[in-house]
Amino acid sequence: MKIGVFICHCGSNIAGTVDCAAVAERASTYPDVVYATDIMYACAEPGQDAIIAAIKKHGLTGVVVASCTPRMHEPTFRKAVERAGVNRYMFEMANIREHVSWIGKDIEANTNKAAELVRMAAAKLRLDRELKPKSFPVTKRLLVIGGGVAGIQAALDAADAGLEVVMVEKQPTIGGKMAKLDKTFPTVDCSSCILGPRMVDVAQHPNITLYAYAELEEVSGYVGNFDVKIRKKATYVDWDKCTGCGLCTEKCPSKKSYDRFNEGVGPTTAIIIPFPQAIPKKASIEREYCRQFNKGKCGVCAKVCPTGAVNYEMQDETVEVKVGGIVAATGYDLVDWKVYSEYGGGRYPDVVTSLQYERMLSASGPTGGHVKRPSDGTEPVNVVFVQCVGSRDPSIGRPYCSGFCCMYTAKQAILTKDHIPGSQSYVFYMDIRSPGKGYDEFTRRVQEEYGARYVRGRVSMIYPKGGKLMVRGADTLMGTQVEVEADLVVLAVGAEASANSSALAEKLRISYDGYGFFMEGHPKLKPVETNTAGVFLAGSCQGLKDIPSSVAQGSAAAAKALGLLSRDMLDSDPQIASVSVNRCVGCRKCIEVCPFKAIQEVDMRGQPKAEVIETVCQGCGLCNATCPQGAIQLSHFTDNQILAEVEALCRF
Amino acid sequence: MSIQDELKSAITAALPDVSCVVGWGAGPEPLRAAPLFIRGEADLEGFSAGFLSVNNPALYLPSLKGSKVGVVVKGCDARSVGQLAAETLIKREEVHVIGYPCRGVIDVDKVAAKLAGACETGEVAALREDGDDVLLNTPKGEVRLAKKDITADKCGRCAFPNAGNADVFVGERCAPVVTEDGYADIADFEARGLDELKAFWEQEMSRCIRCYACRNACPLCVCRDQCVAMSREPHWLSQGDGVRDKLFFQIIHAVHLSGRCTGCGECERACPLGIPVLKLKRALSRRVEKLFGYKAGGGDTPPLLTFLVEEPTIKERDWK
Amino acid sequence: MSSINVGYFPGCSGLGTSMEYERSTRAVCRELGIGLREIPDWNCCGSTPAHSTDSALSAALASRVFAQGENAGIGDVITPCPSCLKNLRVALEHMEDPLFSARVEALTERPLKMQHSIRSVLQVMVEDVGTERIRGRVRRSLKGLKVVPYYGCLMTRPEKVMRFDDPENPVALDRLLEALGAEVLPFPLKTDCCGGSFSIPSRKVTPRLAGRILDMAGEVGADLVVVACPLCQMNLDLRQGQIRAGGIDRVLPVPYFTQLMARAFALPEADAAFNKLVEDIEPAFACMQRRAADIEAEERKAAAAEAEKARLAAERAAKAAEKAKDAGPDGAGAKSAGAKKTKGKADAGGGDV
Amino acid sequence: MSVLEGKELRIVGFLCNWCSYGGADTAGVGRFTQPTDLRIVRVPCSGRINPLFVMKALIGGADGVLVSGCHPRDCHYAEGNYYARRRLEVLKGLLPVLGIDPRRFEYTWVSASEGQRWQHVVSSFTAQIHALGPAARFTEAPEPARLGA
Amino acid sequence: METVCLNRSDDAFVKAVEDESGQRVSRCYQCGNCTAGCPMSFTFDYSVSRIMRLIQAGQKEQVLSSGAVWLCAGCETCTQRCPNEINVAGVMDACRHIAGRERKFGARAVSAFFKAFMDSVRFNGRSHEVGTMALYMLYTGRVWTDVELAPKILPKGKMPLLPHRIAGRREVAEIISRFKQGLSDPDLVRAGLDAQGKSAKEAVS
Repeated sequence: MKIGVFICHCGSNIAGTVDCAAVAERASTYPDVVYATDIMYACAEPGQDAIIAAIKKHGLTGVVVASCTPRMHEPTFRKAVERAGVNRYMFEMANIREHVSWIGKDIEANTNKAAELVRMAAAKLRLDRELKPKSFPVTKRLLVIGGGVAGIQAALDAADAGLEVVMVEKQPTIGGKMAKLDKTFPTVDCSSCILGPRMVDVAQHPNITLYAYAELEEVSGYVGNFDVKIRKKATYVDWDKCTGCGLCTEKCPSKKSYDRFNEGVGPTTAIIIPFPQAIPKKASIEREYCRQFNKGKCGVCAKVCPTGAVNYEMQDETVEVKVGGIVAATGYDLVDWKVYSEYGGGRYPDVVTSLQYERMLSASGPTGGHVKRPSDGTEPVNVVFVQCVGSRDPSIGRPYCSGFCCMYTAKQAILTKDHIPGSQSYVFYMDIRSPGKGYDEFTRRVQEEYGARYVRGRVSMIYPKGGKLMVRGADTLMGTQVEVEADLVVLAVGAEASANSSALAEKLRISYDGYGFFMEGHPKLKPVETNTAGVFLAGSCQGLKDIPSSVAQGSAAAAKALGLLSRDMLDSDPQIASVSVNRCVGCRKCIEVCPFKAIQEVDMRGQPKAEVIETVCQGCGLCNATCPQGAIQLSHFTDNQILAEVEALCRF
Repeated sequence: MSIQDELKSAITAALPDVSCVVGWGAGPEPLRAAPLFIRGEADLEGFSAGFLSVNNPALYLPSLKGSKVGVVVKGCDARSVGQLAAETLIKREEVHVIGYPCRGVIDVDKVAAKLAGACETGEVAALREDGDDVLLNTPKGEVRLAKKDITADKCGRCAFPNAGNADVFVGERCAPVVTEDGYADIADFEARGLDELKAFWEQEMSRCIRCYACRNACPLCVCRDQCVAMSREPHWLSQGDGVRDKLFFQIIHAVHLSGRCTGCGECERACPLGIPVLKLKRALSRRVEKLFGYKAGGGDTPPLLTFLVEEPTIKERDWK
Repeated sequence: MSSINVGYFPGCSGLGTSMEYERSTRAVCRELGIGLREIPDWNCCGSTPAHSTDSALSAALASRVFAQGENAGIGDVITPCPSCLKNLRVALEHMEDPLFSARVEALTERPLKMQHSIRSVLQVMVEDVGTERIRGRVRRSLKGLKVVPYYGCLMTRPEKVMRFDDPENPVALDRLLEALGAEVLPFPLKTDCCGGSFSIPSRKVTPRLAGRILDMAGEVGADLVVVACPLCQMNLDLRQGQIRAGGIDRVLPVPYFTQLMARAFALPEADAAFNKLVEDIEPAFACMQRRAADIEAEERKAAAAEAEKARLAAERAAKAAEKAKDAGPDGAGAKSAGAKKTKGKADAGGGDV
Repeated sequence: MSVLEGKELRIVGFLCNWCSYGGADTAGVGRFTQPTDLRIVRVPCSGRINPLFVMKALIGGADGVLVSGCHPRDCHYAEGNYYARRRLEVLKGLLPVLGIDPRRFEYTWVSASEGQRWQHVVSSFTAQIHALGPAARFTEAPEPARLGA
Repeated sequence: METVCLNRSDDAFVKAVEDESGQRVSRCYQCGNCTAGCPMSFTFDYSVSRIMRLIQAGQKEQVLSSGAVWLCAGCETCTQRCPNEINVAGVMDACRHIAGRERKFGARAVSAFFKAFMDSVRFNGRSHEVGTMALYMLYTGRVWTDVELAPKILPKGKMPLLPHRIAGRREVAEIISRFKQGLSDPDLVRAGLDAQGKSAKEAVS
């Protein structure tokens, strides 16, 4: 074997703390290394060209590049060596940037460590084998999980491009959080006027199948061929028959149900159509409030329904779909602000959340767009907005900025003045974060044109006094304590990953961070991909973002999915397990532990043997670590290869 | 009827249904019995079970897979049968298990120590049991030894003297040995301290001759010809004579048996150099038992082939 | 529950300005079977002046207290005063740090050997005795008394040290007072600061801080403010004149919770020691009795109405039964179905209201 | 091997590609300073790690071995780390009986986003190994000696 | 208003406050919640959040000479509500310790009261209210302090004129006097511990 070694300077990123020439010199003494050099930017065009030239000139059969993390540029270099006629798996990387040059400044230690990492890589490379991928067919259908604005955008873009799309929405209507908003910043245009038509498009698109009030139950399979089980929750109304006339909701006698869509601002009925523009515009029964279910008798809705759609016996139903790719767009939820006892923890009716306030402002909301104090129905004069409630607060485990609260608070302050001209808004803020197109100008307008008083400081306590709310805060610019007598307090409640997001991530086998947000494949270069091939992200499930960004990401995810599913065949990763049949004793231990059921028992001349199903194997290597005699080996990560790396380090 | 006779009639009853019954018969020396493969009533003549029935007959079961066989087992052997069945290395329904109460077996090395200077164990002409003692005919006359002084260590902590999973059980069940800590020997061993133990294994393993008798005697070492000790693909070990490779083989054996070893002790008994290789396996068994409450041989899924999402007994370091 | 035996640290003010707290605490504990073993020859915990000077000095004074307990075999201690509690507990927490405990030992020259714990009397009342047992002891209910509980800053704060109740909206004292029969009014300033020991060096503190608390108590309609802290009590009671001079015109008695317990348990007057309060509590009790009488009258009326209703129902049932008897054996089924129906209707009606 | 004399000890890490290797990358990107002793072997999943790799390193002269994978519930391959957890936890029982200080081996979970946690893990594990000092090597051919007892 | 020269940050002071309090002042992001909730705020020359900022900026003089650090009542409201979980009251306490050591008393009346209280404890082993008041009047000259309360409280018998002296009052006095001698100084104690550790190690080998 002829190995060539290339030590990348990465400008000064590596060369600043590693003596790259010295590393190359040491590398030239390693077994089978016939050529070693240092190179300014291995990944840049001249760098790749130099590698290709060296392969040709020295007849290299394997290449080691010591540079950044293989998680970044391994594919780049594999393509490069392939261009020079070397199999892409006859290539190894040594990570001397993230794992060496960036974490310490001791040049002697770094240079030595880099040289050792190269030795490990070369030792492994000596045992690399040429691997060739196999092709398998693709299911040209996309699953979109979540029917908020990001999911809608992804679904429509993909469907418009001719892809079949299956959309799953947890709630009885699509629209997500955006459907609850009255207006949007910084244009103050009507939220439902811009979202509504897109929701209708989803309903009417011939390529989109919508499962509302449904949840993802199970995902198996792999990129190009996922098997998905969707549980359609019982709505107790046959949606094929329901015309959405709303007669049932008018007649329902249980009028004190919690109104989920309206965030509990005012009650609703047990059988509901969440709002007039709901998609699908179908009724469903909330079992916990329904008299038929709780008392065993009522049946009013069944009696009044003109099409006989109500069915109290309805059961959950599971549908199975095959898809080639998945877009997760599950959005966010509000932080549980009731942990703030100092803000009343929910004891004071006139302390409301920003989303509740949106519903109050909305003309189609429960108050018909009239802002009223929940306690006595009067119109407030002094309205206090408190920002960063549940954001930037390490003490409740939410140290991050939710990103959009500053802007919606400004919008709400403007709308307050529009709705109640005689009102005065006070906004307690820590910092105003408005780095968007027209955003900062917007936050100036609310102060300059609408007269909202912005107070730089946090609110320490809210308590009732004589029918008003006393808001005790600080104005740190004045350096004093301040108090405001408020009629209504609106908490700009921060957001968090939607409930059960981690459970969904586990089903999809994608990573999530400590807060439950899904992890993108790379923070800069793969913002809508995940580390699981075929699964993409859109919207706030990946990290909190406002509407324009969510829409952009929805389109991006659709583009990525289209790119994947435009192909008829996909290449399988050849880094999978394979069985040496004469060494296998048929003990079944590998079969027992394989998380993907990718190993089956076959009969070979009367002897039981294990066999890997190549398209199902994901290459985790658990079988390899389980097999006592090492009869099953994970290609490219064989026992011998890992042992070679260990031995390159520990040789007594 | 004596236990011997009962066993014989149980074997006779089984013979029509099985290709053979594995038991014990006369060995090369009076102190050593040997495995006996009983294929017909004629073979029964040499059969005996008792104080000399040291070998674990479960060893032969995986290679006899495919036809119905019978096996006469001590309690510890029965654990091996149970473990083999739990791992589907044998089919339990293919094995007719005949059990009897075992009150301990001989440790010939201990006899040798008792006879030290007087004669070799191979020179003992006959052995006769006399209550709690045995009488040995040696060239230098009759020697009386207390059984308890020459019984195998494992019998002194035996929790399963009666083959619990036997299809046929003869004789009266005897009481298990109750010990406060079944692994006190390991605790004592560990108490010698890290430095001494390291030196201990260096010394012991320097004597190892790589004969693999330990492995060949292990009823759960089913890889046999495919053992990693000799393979190049994967190549875990060199064929050199160094301590580290020889010790590493023992580590491989112990790790491959973790959560599986029933503690039958055949590895250690088979070692021609008397290296206490069972200690490594018992150290792991102790840990497995502590973590998962698992004693190999009971028929449950081996703990390392399964998991719990929340492991109540694993206290992970939190790195705070 | 069997009897409790604990070490007891009265705190300096128990010998003077809060002697009514001290007396009533001891009396109530006796009544509830809590054996108090006073730490022999205990010293001052150092209060705010000590921890304002140096943490090790403060902890050293606390450490001597624990050492005195140790000599008498006392490990677990309770104290009525939240300020003492905080000092003693912070000392114990800090002393887990070896350097800090070495600094403390450099001052005391008496290393601690035992495990020590310190809790408040209130905590023991709600956690060990329990409101149910307290309710069971009540002989003279405080029915009709409108109270607001005032916890002060330190009963629940700092949260990580005190580990007792919700730091912003504690309810332990609320529950205890309810168990005594009092009506506990929602009180948003439960944990607002009264000014603490700063009432002495700074005259403007008390009228403002203690004044705000009194004013809110009056506004929500309380007859009195119940406290658990000697310093709070002094600021709210003794300095009420100063508060009124500051322009907040409220007159409210400020008893300790243990005093109200003593009264509810019908312990001797001397145990409750209401006479030690500056603002007279008797008018509040008088008011309570009037209200209680009204409530009882209401209740009697309601009970009578209920009884009448039951009587009528029984009568109707008897009549129906008679009819059913006439109608033969099938009637029995009809009757019970009828009874069910009425019940169902009543329920449905209730739901609509 | 050319360990920097007196400066570094030989510490081998086995890291899963998806979480911990990424976490180590994140630490690097964040320039979170770490000791230089650790050498990382990248494997697809902690489930790929045969405990014998750990033993191979320790018998082969490593002063410490650190294994890190995805947090429970967050395994890229769904279950690999659950098996790893049991196997590695059991392995700890073998070290003392061989005369190897069990503190020379640890395993933990670090996600791709936990750069700071990785820095902390590496720093504290390296400090732990330095506190233990170099591991005594198993000699290939010991002097014959009579051991006590 | 004085111009603050940001180059002249007294880093040793920042470290002293952090060591004394065990808190990281750099965690403060100036949200103002401490100031917002502080009951004593109206008596302060600098609000709490400004004190935090001044500490961050290493402005030792301004912090130590401020009245605010002495007027903090230690009610822990700031600590409770700090989103960054800084023990702000602990930081104020630490500033007081340092100010006291450097004999800077930004609020004379308060430090005099503390002194009076501690002296009373030193004499008696327990605090004695009448004694403390008398000493306080002596130290400050404010002889009329709370004098109007006397007729209210004296008849109640709640203000014993004589102190309760404890048997172990010498012990208490010794604690205070050892403290004054600097025997609990962290550096001194640490050095002592190190020496002990060394001798212990030597004994082993």
